[in-house]
Amino acid sequence: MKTVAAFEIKFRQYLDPQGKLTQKPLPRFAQDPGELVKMYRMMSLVRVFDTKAIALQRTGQLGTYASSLGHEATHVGIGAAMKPEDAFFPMYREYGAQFWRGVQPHEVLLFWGGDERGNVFSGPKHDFSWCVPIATQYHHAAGAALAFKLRREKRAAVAVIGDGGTSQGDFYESLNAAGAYQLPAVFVVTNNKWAISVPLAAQTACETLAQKAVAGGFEGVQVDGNDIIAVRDTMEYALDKARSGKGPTLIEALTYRISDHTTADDATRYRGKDEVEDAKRKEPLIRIRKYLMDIDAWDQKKEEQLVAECAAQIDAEVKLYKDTGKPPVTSMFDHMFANLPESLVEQRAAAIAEEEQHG
Amino acid sequence: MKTVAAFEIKFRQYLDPQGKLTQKPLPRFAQDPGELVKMYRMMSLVRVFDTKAIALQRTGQLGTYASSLGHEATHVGIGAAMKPEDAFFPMYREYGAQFWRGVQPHEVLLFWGGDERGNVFSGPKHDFSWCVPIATQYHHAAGAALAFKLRREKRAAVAVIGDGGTSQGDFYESLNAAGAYQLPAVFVVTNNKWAISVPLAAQTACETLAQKAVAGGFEGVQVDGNDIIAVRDTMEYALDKARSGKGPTLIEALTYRISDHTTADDATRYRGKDEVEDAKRKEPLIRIRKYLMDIDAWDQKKEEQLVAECAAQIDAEVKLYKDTGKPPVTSMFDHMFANLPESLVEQRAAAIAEEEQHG
Amino acid sequence: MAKLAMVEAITQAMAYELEHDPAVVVLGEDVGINGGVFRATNGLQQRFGKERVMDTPLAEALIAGMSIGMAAMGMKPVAEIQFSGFIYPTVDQMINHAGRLRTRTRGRLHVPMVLRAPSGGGIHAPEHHSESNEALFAHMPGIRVVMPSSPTRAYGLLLAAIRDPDPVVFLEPTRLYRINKQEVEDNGQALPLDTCFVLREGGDVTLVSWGAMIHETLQAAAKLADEGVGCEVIDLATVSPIDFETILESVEKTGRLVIVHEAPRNCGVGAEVAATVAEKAIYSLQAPVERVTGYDVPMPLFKLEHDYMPSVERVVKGIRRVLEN
Amino acid sequence: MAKLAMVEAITQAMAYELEHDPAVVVLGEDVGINGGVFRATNGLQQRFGKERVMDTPLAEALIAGMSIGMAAMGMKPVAEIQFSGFIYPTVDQMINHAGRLRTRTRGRLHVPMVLRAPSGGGIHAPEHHSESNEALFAHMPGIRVVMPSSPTRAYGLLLAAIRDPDPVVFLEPTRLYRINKQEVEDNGQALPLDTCFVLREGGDVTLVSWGAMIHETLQAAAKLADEGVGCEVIDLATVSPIDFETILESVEKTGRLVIVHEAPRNCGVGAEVAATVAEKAIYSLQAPVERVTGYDVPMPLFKLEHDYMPSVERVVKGIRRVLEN
Ligand SMILES: Cc1ncc(C[n+]2csc(CCOP(=O)(O)OP(=O)(O)O)c2C)c(N)n1
Ligand SMILES: Cc1ncc(C[n+]2csc(CCOP(=O)(O)OP(=O)(O)O)c2C)c(N)n1
Ligand SMILES: [Mg+2]
Ligand SMILES: [Mg+2]
Repeated sequence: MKTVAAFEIKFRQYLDPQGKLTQKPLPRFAQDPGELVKMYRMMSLVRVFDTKAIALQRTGQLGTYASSLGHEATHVGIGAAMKPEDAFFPMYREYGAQFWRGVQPHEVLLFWGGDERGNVFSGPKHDFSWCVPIATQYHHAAGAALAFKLRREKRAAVAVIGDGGTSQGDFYESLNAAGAYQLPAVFVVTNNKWAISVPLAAQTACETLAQKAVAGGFEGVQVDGNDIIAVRDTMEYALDKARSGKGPTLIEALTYRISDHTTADDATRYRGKDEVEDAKRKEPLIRIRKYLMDIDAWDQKKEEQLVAECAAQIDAEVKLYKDTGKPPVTSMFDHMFANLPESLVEQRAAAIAEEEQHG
Repeated sequence: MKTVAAFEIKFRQYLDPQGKLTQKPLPRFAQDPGELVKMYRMMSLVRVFDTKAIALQRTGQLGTYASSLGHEATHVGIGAAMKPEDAFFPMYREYGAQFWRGVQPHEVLLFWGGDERGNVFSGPKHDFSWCVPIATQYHHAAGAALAFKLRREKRAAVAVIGDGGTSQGDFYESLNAAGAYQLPAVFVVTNNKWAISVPLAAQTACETLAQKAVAGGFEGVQVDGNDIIAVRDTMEYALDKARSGKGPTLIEALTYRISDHTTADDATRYRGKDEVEDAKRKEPLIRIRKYLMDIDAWDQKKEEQLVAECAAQIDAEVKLYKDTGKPPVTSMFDHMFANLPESLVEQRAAAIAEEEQHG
Repeated sequence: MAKLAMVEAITQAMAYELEHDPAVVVLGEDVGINGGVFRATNGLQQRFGKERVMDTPLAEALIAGMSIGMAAMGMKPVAEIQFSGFIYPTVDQMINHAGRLRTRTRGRLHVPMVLRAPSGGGIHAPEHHSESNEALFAHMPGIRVVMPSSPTRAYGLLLAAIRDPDPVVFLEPTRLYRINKQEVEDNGQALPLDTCFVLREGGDVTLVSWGAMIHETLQAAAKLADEGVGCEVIDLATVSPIDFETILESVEKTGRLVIVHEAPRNCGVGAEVAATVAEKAIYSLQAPVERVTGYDVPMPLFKLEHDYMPSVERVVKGIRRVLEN
Repeated sequence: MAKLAMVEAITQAMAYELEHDPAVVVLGEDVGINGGVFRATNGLQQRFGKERVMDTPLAEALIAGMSIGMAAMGMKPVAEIQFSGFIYPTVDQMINHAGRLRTRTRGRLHVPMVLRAPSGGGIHAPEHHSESNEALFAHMPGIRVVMPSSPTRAYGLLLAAIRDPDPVVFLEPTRLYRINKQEVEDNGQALPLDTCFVLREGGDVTLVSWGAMIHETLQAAAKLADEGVGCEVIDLATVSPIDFETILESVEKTGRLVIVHEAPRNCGVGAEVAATVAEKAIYSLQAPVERVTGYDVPMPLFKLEHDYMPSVERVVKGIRRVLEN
């Protein structure tokens, strides 16, 4: 039998869990310790934010919250590789990427605190906000990428999905379309091994999720998602490729969801402690910090200072969040359409009357 | 960079367009000339049926009809490999497979003639009938296969889709699920190069459609869909595998839609004559007939007799079709639910009154 | 007898059918070891095994479509959609296949499946977790839509839905999952489908509601009872097809009708109730039919959720309006 | 001035906008060289090129979702769904994203897209090609649903839909595609959305319809005119949100209302029209509101299609019924 097509999936890594380099030379950005420190600082900020958000939820000051604990390298790596004019289509926990792009922590809190004004965030005005219906945002990214291509703009669309999300038809449809149109898109799969209680092996028979790109007819790459150097490097590679008209890439970032799925979840119901402990040893902050210390770009004093700075910054953001009052009842109606139809004008008036009477 | 996964797609063929063997030994069924003749006869019957159906449509005696011209080897190969207890989930033009399974030509005509009674066909009672919403039947096949697996029945579900259909999310979702559950399912893609006016290259960037199986984590095979020996052999391989608990297979059958998409289509709007002429030279009946003649299992006299037989049989079927009266208006209501709710009882009565008054 | 919350009564109904009918299987995202995100399938996989209670890949169209395939082959799948806003990928399979397989094959194949999904708001859930979408399914020929409003009705109606040989979309008001426990006898007794339940009798005004809003409606009725107003409260229960006999009988008695639902007003199920009553009982009506409903906006994030949902006060006001006429 | 069939008027509207607004793109299955299976995009790719008029892979969720992404980035996609029964995979994107992106981002992003699709039966098409599903979209907050019923209205309303900064589902009755040609001036003049059109004035009864059924409704009105009955015929045109002002004004004058639609009756848009009129104009009504509609069954294969669809006779009978009261 003749072989008519053949494919390989490669794995990319620079930093192992111990912070040792597994490959040289380093990509250009990683040769600048200042840049690495900048990324490390953002990873630390996200982690402080995360702890704080969970505390707020536990004390009834925030709604259900989706933690990003353990995903910091993947998220910050994505954010750091993108340009402001690129467009970002996140799922619901990519705060690291969003902070890098200008979204403020209190805006994230507003969203999970039940206030749409979190979506009017300080990031690029064209970025989409959090997408809860899994995989649907992949289509939006494909559409944005198509717009960029048609307008001959050197911009790329970046979408993120989880391992569970790769079971959705929308995921494949947009990959296939991106291949067919050769779109300037970068599709990231954050493989954190779990989709709530469903482990990867129950989700798919695939050995890698990067191989799903084969069905789209383009390149899929697997990267150590806890290695921020590898993530950013792979993202830059894919973004360059996209912006220069060479088509889409699927990047599978291997990481682990150390936290519960959300604050509404209890992961002890369905997974053992051992794998979580193991994941904690491989988590992304340890290794970059070790590496930075090894190259004398970081030390204990700087670390202490950073911790204090992050705490202060997040406290200020929490205050901003808490000081934001309830949105006006009219805001439910005012943005439904550019031109409000009569029926909504009536309902808006009724809702105002209702609020005045009963609060 | 480490390679973490690798895949190959193989191509299977026994008979080339000239009817010469490209591989030996032949699969067991193909060593019996009687069996090959039986398949050839069915292919011929389908072709006569097809010509007749188009003629009926052109003369206003049938609704829109989807021709199977050029697909006979793929369809009959599928039918011949299946067992009655397997379940079939066709799209809309697999008459060859269905005839083999007992569906009568006049039942096909009833369906395209606007009469649901065509769906109450003489094939296996568990077979699904034609599925017009593209790709949705793949889920039904996955569900049936899951039922067989759970009940420990040695049965397989076979679903067919077109090249265009592989762009639908449903297609991938069911592949992925079939891989995850290791379902006894065989998924066939009839790659006839066109989805109405959209050529394969505009549909996907993939070199092969068999490689879409990589996204499901199981084997994909490409077969010469105009070579009935290769189709049946590959189907038997995949069906054995399915029934013995070794999971699903995706089979891409390479063929060509020689006809218009349906009788409502005019293919000259979007494709050149040359490729159609080329396809006609490679079509499936020629080569098996040549081969049968080469091994002295067929001759001109038998051919003439067969043509006459097919014509007579199809004429009788057309008569059955034409003699079937309009379905009763009540049949619109009677099968809506096992227990008809009051509102439908009322509407049913109104429809009867309406018909009595105005016809 | 155990006092059960509605979500427990739902679990109990599935357990009963899993126990008594080998054709029944439960499937959905996280329904296995996790027992469902709302715990509706709590303990079922542990008790009945992984082949009766199955986690699925994360794909709702697949869940619906695979259920159709299983059902047509003689099984009785009870599928769960995890949250109300994620049911839309099932629409294609439900309208194009589940609702028509029996009629298009003139009875040769049929689809005894249940599609369970949470419904409605009021629990401060994240975006897309609080939608009311019964009207979408109610408009689909061949599909039954059922919404329970108490533990006993949840138990009896879910049993009926699983046993029914045709597809049922079973929408469970999450707001009622854990309040108002009731004694629920685990006797396998189903309640009838296609039938309203009169929850309170009264001669002055008919209140029709379903799902979680039954709660506010009953409270409003109790409030008005103090003022001597007799409200008849009818729970649709089967939202499609609607048992109009019971409703019309009540309206003929009371002459007044208020419909309460949480879904957006425009083309909601309330419109069908109002329209049919206005057609068949217009001469009994002593006042315009009143609808107290959600607004024609998506369910807002939870800081405004309370403002979106029809409150007891809004229901009372609606009743007063029809009484004034 | 050229006499155009409705489908040609639709092509002309798209051509006008492609010509005058560089942000407009047309996309869908077979809309390119083939000009669409109904020829609604005939010649557009040849004229405007492959980057303005694009074939898509065969995936409706993709078509809707990609349009949302393009629209949010400032383009104005006009997407075609090939046949009425294949629009359901777009439901998720339309309700969860298209209809809510503006409000959930409080105006930061918005979705100026049009989703065009054929609608309705009567042309002896194959299964799933003849559905009427406007009610599904009408129930979605944030989505406009428009259905033209003549070449001029198709031209003017499609221009308005494309120019509107919010999502519009534009459902084109295939039965009207090629009948009743009209002179259509290619002047780029849009017609207003959210507005009914009074097609015929009359004092005895108000007939409300939309899409292809306008045809039967007008015929019924003409028939009754011979008997001296004055029918006022109102074309909803924008099926959601409905212009009730025009309808209520008419009903206040005539005191009688018949609603005609092809979609199944249960929870159809007719229910909303009847319900709102029964709420706001009950004291004007001199007879029950009558709905003449399709039955609550899927559109049957074409041998029974004629029996499914409301005929002129059924409309006349419905009118007579309200006149008798
Ligand atoms: C369409 C849809 N179905 C179901 C859900 C409920 N849900 C939220 S997160 C989740 C699991 C997602 O897992 P994965 O894609 O791996 O992402 P992760 O949360 O692990 O980052 C599910 C089922 C949803 N949000 N959207
Ligand atoms: C969901 C859906 N979308 C669109 C259509 C309209 N349609 C019918 S056949 C067809 C092309 C199918 O092409 P392919 O899958 O290659 O199958 P083929 O007809 O070539 O065998 C299209 C777009 C449909 N039937 N279903
Ligand atoms: Mg995950
Ligand atoms: Mg094809």
